[in-house]
Amino acid sequence: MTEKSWLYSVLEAVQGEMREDPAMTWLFELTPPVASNPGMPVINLETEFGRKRVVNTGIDENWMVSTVIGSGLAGSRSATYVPYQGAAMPFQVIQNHAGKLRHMTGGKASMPVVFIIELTGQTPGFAGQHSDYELDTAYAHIAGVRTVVPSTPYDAKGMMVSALRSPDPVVYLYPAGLRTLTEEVPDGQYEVPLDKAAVRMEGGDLTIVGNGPSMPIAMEAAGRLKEEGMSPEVIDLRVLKEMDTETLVNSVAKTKRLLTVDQSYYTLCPGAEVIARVAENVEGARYKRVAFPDAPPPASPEMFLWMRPNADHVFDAATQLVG
Amino acid sequence: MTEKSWLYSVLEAVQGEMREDPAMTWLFELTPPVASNPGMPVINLETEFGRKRVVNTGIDENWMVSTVIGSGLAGSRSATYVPYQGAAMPFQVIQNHAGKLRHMTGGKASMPVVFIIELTGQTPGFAGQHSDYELDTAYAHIAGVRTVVPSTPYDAKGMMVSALRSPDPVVYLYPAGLRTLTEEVPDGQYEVPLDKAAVRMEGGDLTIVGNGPSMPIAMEAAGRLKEEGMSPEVIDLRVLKEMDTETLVNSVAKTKRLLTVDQSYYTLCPGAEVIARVAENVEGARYKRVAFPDAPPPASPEMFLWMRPNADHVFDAATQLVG
Amino acid sequence: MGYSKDDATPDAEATEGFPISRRGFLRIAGLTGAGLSLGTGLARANGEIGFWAKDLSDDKLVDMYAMILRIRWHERTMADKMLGDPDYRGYNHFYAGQEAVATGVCAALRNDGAFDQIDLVYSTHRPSGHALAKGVDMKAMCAENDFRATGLNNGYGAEMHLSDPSVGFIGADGMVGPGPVLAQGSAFSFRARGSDQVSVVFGGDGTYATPHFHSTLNNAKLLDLPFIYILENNLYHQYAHYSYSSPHVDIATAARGYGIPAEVVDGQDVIQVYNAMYEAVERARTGGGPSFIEAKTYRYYNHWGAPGAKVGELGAFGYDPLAISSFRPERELRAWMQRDPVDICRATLIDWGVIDAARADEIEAEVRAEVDEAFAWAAEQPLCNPEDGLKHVFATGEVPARQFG
Amino acid sequence: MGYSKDDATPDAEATEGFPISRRGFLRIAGLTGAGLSLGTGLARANGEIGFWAKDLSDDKLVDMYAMILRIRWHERTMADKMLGDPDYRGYNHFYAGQEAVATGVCAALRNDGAFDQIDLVYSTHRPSGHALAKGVDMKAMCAENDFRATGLNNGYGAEMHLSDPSVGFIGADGMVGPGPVLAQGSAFSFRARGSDQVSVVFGGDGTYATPHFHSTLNNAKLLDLPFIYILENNLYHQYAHYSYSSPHVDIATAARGYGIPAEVVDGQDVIQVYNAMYEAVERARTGGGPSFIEAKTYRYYNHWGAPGAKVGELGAFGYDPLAISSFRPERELRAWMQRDPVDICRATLIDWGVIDAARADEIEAEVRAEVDEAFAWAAEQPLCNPEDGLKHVFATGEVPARQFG
Ligand SMILES: Cc1ncc(C[n+]2csc(CCOP(=O)(O)OP(=O)(O)O)c2C)c(N)n1
Ligand SMILES: Cc1ncc(C[n+]2csc(CCOP(=O)(O)OP(=O)(O)O)c2C)c(N)n1
Ligand SMILES: [Mg+2]
Ligand SMILES: [Mg+2]
Repeated sequence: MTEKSWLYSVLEAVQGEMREDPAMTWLFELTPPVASNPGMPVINLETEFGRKRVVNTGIDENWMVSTVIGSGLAGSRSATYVPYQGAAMPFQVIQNHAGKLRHMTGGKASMPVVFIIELTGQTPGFAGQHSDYELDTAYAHIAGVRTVVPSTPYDAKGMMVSALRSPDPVVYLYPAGLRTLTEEVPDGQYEVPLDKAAVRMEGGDLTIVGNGPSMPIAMEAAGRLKEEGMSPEVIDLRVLKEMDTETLVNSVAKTKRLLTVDQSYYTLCPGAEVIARVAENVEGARYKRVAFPDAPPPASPEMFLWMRPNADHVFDAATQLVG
Repeated sequence: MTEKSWLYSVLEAVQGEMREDPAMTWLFELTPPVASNPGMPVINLETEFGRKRVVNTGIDENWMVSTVIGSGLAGSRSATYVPYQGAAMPFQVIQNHAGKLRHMTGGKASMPVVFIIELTGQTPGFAGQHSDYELDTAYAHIAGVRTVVPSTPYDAKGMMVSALRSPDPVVYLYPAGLRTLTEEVPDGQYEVPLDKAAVRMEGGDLTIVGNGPSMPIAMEAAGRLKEEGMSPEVIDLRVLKEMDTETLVNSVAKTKRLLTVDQSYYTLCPGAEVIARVAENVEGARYKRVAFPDAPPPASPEMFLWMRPNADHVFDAATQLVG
Repeated sequence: MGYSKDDATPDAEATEGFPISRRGFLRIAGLTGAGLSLGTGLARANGEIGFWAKDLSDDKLVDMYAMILRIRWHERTMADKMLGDPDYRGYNHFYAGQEAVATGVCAALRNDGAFDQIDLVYSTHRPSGHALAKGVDMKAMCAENDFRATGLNNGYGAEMHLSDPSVGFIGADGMVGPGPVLAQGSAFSFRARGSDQVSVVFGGDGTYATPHFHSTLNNAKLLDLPFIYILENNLYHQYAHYSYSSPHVDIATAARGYGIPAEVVDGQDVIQVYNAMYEAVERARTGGGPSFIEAKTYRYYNHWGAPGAKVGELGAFGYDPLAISSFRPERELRAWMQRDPVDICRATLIDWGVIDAARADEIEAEVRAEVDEAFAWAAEQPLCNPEDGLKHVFATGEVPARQFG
Repeated sequence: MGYSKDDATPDAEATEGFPISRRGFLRIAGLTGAGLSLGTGLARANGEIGFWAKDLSDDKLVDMYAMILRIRWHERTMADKMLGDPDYRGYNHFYAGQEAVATGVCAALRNDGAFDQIDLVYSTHRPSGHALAKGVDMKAMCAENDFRATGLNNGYGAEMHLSDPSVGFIGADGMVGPGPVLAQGSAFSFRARGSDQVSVVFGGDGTYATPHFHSTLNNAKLLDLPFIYILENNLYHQYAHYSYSSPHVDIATAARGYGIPAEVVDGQDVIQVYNAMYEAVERARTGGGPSFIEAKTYRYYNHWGAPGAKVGELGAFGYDPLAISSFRPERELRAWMQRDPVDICRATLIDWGVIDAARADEIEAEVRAEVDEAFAWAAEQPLCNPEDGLKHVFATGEVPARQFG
């Protein structure tokens, strides 16, 4: 095992599958499928597999995703990396075609494809579409696509392997802010299930539920709460669809307190679904939600950093919820 | 006052505004801006205002909506009717441009425009995009657009007038299934606020919250519950963004029971947001959600009608919640 | 591979005299139509060059004629059921009038064999003719259109979502725009895996104005994909004449702009359609890249369903009651019916001595019997099991019911 | 109004010999460049016809030269701050090398007056040059790019979202694709309300492949909108040469396909850009419909920021460290810098006797002083008030804070 970066871990998964399957393709736009990592060989999908299978395209994310779907319908596994600026462009074809074709055809259509949808939300200074983190909800709400959002390099690789091997179309959300994370990641291929949340910290006082980009702050806050003598349980959703209700309900049935943490806009953020599912199944619990306000992200770092949920916000909200 | 159909009421609102404002435009694709109503003059916006202001276009809903936004940015009020088949096509430009431009420009950009987004969800037999009702969540989650969903011809007209007079871009959801409704609607222009839910029935035993297409079944079920001696309170959300939290919280603080009813897919349906907001503010309440399963709508009427929420589902769920 | 000088020369009508008034437009379109009907004659006068249909076996030609009839009588029988049988729940976007396009196109494709060997067809919201021509079983299709559990897609999809990958019919698409991009995506995968399969999309004149049109042709050309775009120009997209959405008289002109070989053919003449398709398929299989074929054609019924039609009569006359701001003139319909694809094919085959009139009548009788049997079989099939609606969301398992709260 | 024969004739290079290998492509592009630099000379030899810049007042010509310099020195000063001042937080998509395009285009527009009278400009993610040329205040822009509360947009937007409707600069757009459609939407409203305003969009070669390109040109032509598409072809979209996304050598060829008058001009020569723009604006104002102008140009810096650049030096040499699968050769950059828009404009004005070398130097000195003052003023401005991020979501009020739970 080697300490690996997020992107390296993901491309290792893709490289492994492409070596096994000569029909598999990869489409990209401005993010070359290239990664290097100390002590590891450079990965360059374009040079290794050639330009018939790995294609650098024009600025048309709807085309990228549609081409991947069409490849899947023709029996070829295929994946594409959609940069955050184009994250909404393929929404319609994912919602109406990738998500509905299997059902509409009575099970005849199969799409073993993966859409890596990069989302930002971490970077001050850019504003608007260059700083937002909001499409998780749009993709998680629609039917027929598995929408996942790993929060560690280990899960990023394992869930990519599972996604590429799944006969179902997978929307694989890629929170750009987590790119800098590194951890020990196995060199071989391994799978992480596409339908299970992960309990990252066990505790009995309250349940903190985060996902993707909100996990680092959830964990940091939980660590500090522990130092303060509190016993938080931290759950990483990992999967927005199909959401792992059981893990959530079991935890809150125990703690009776639920705090959700999202980088997404407050209204209809994933945390709203978490609270609703728990509230339908657990009586007498108390709830709180930390999320980005219902406002586009402004450019000014002073405004943006004040609005973006951070570990202090989570720490304070948790303290209020328990106290 | 005359008994008027839904479409007639809406076009009356548009006609009234277009007569006042010679710069205002209307774009349509396959739904001609024409309506007749017993005892009333036929409305035909195309013939009345001419083809420079009222345009029948090709099949490009993203163009229709973008053209309306561009008109608004140039200082002209404009509206377009997007048929349900194209309801997701303009999502990106509404999310990234209509919703963000005012904020990104520090308040300099103004878009006095309305996007009528037709949603279906009522008609058995068509399947997929021709029977789904799901985009309410996608539009309600994004920032900077007011997303509303009237459920009666009276509100449909009043909210259209308010939407056309609003300096903010409005996503005006049009549940096709309500087209057949008629009621007494004033001939003149009047406004219905874009930020208030409506209490349609007062009661103390439980709160039923619906919106748009789920209101008729919510009201029917509530009527039957009343006959059974129960006292339901029924709230029509009317506005998904900005959602009227106060009306919801006040009601559930009183009834301690909340049943939400949606035609949209269960996961992250508007009802999830309703439950989450209430759960954050009311202690010890009980919750239930009626919604369409997380599956595309099948063609077979036998399958579709079994899956689509109806008054019996609401009645039974309410009985369980209270009992 | 490049494309012939001819393809590179933009269509004169399309590059002169913008903008075109609707009347002037129809006049030009009329002339074009005339020119086209002459087309076949000319090709034949020129002898064999590019006239591949001449090389077909009698059986194949007869099959093509029978296919045109199968589509035609499926349409007529369904229209009669919709109009005459109150218990019948099926509906259709009728294809009658356009049969020669689907038939000529699919006759040039590989329609049976392993899934990774056959050619793929992507259809539209008007799929029944394309489906039959590609080899979809009529019984199964009739059952699907009637929402039966044993239908082609087990009642989940019905008319706008007919799909049968086993014959390469990826299927119908209720949306207008995305289909062509998905179809070229399949072509992309063929190129990537070194397959000689071809991916074909049918699209109406309405697909021209969609933003997807540009994505499809531009990338198909840039990547030289084995992709063929069949544009069925029946003059209307729902309730608007195509001059409302296209500045081109021949939409093929737009395809040539990308450097894609594009032909305009008489969509009422199956022989012309086949000949153009044969060349396009050869080009695609041999790595020559994409082709575009515009078939000038016409639908005998209105956009959707059978409004304006009468039991036992072919076509829907009078104005479409659903249309308001753009009408199709009844005379336009009557004029097009003078050049009926069934008559043209029948006359050609008799003219070539492939069959005689008596045999032609027999074939039609056999086809009508097959069609009646298919509808009768479908009507006997079981309805769907409500709970099954929760299946097939994902490859395995089913989703929970949520309507009960 | 139609368009000249010339516009209707497709560009030979673009219709012959598909597909073009990248090497062959660059060769052709090179030749084109040469042909273009000759362009001005020819036009002048031909005398006054279509040579509108000759009619401009000396003051106007001097203003154009000064504007090119204002953009150039704003760029260079900002690059130096980014490289040299660790406290500076601003960033830019540098426009240096393309100054003559923004300057020539905006010089032909109506830039002051009431909002319902002036022409509108929609820009891109590379907006600083367009903004200055349209009349945006440099001080306010510098403050905005530095996230100051008193900046052009109060610190909400920064570089990629600069906007100032008061001068008709609707603004930058961080997205690639939607801008042109929005811009033609403004033109649609002008036509509807009978205004003689013109809507102009700047778009890079990267906008060609977006599906929006088709929506924009097709509808602008169908509705004859007062719309002008300025395609700045600087050969690269981020890290890919435009031959990766366009089969056309001249993207203008694609516009001609719609019947839209399209010109290819030397983007390094402000006079050529102005002349083409003058005709396009006249056409739009008089109801003649849309025009398309492709300006062949080049950016001296890499796609984003100043990687590879050195303080005090113009341009970024060596490969873009961010680029991987497609590089721009350093020699390509050096060759383009031989035809610098500042030098060409300066030489032309001296050549015409409008100014002499001494005056030219004075102007440059004045401009540099103005630029230094703008950055100095911006650096003094207050930072934003965090809570204000909740404002301007809607026209009134503010949204609740939600980050605290
Ligand atoms: C994105 C989208 N917008 C609108 C529709 C509604 N619609 C269905 S068919 C049709 C017209 C299609 O015309 P054409 O492509 O010419 O095919 P034809 O009906 O003539 O066979 C329209 C507008 C749709 N299905 N999809
Ligand atoms: C929809 C979308 N996809 C991707 C991007 C990322 N992106 C920003 S600029 C750019 C290249 C634009 O190239 P071009 O249009 O030629 O303009 P230039 O940078 O050369 O001025 C890309 C791909 C984006 N902004 N929007
Ligand atoms: Mg048509
Ligand atoms: Mg460029």
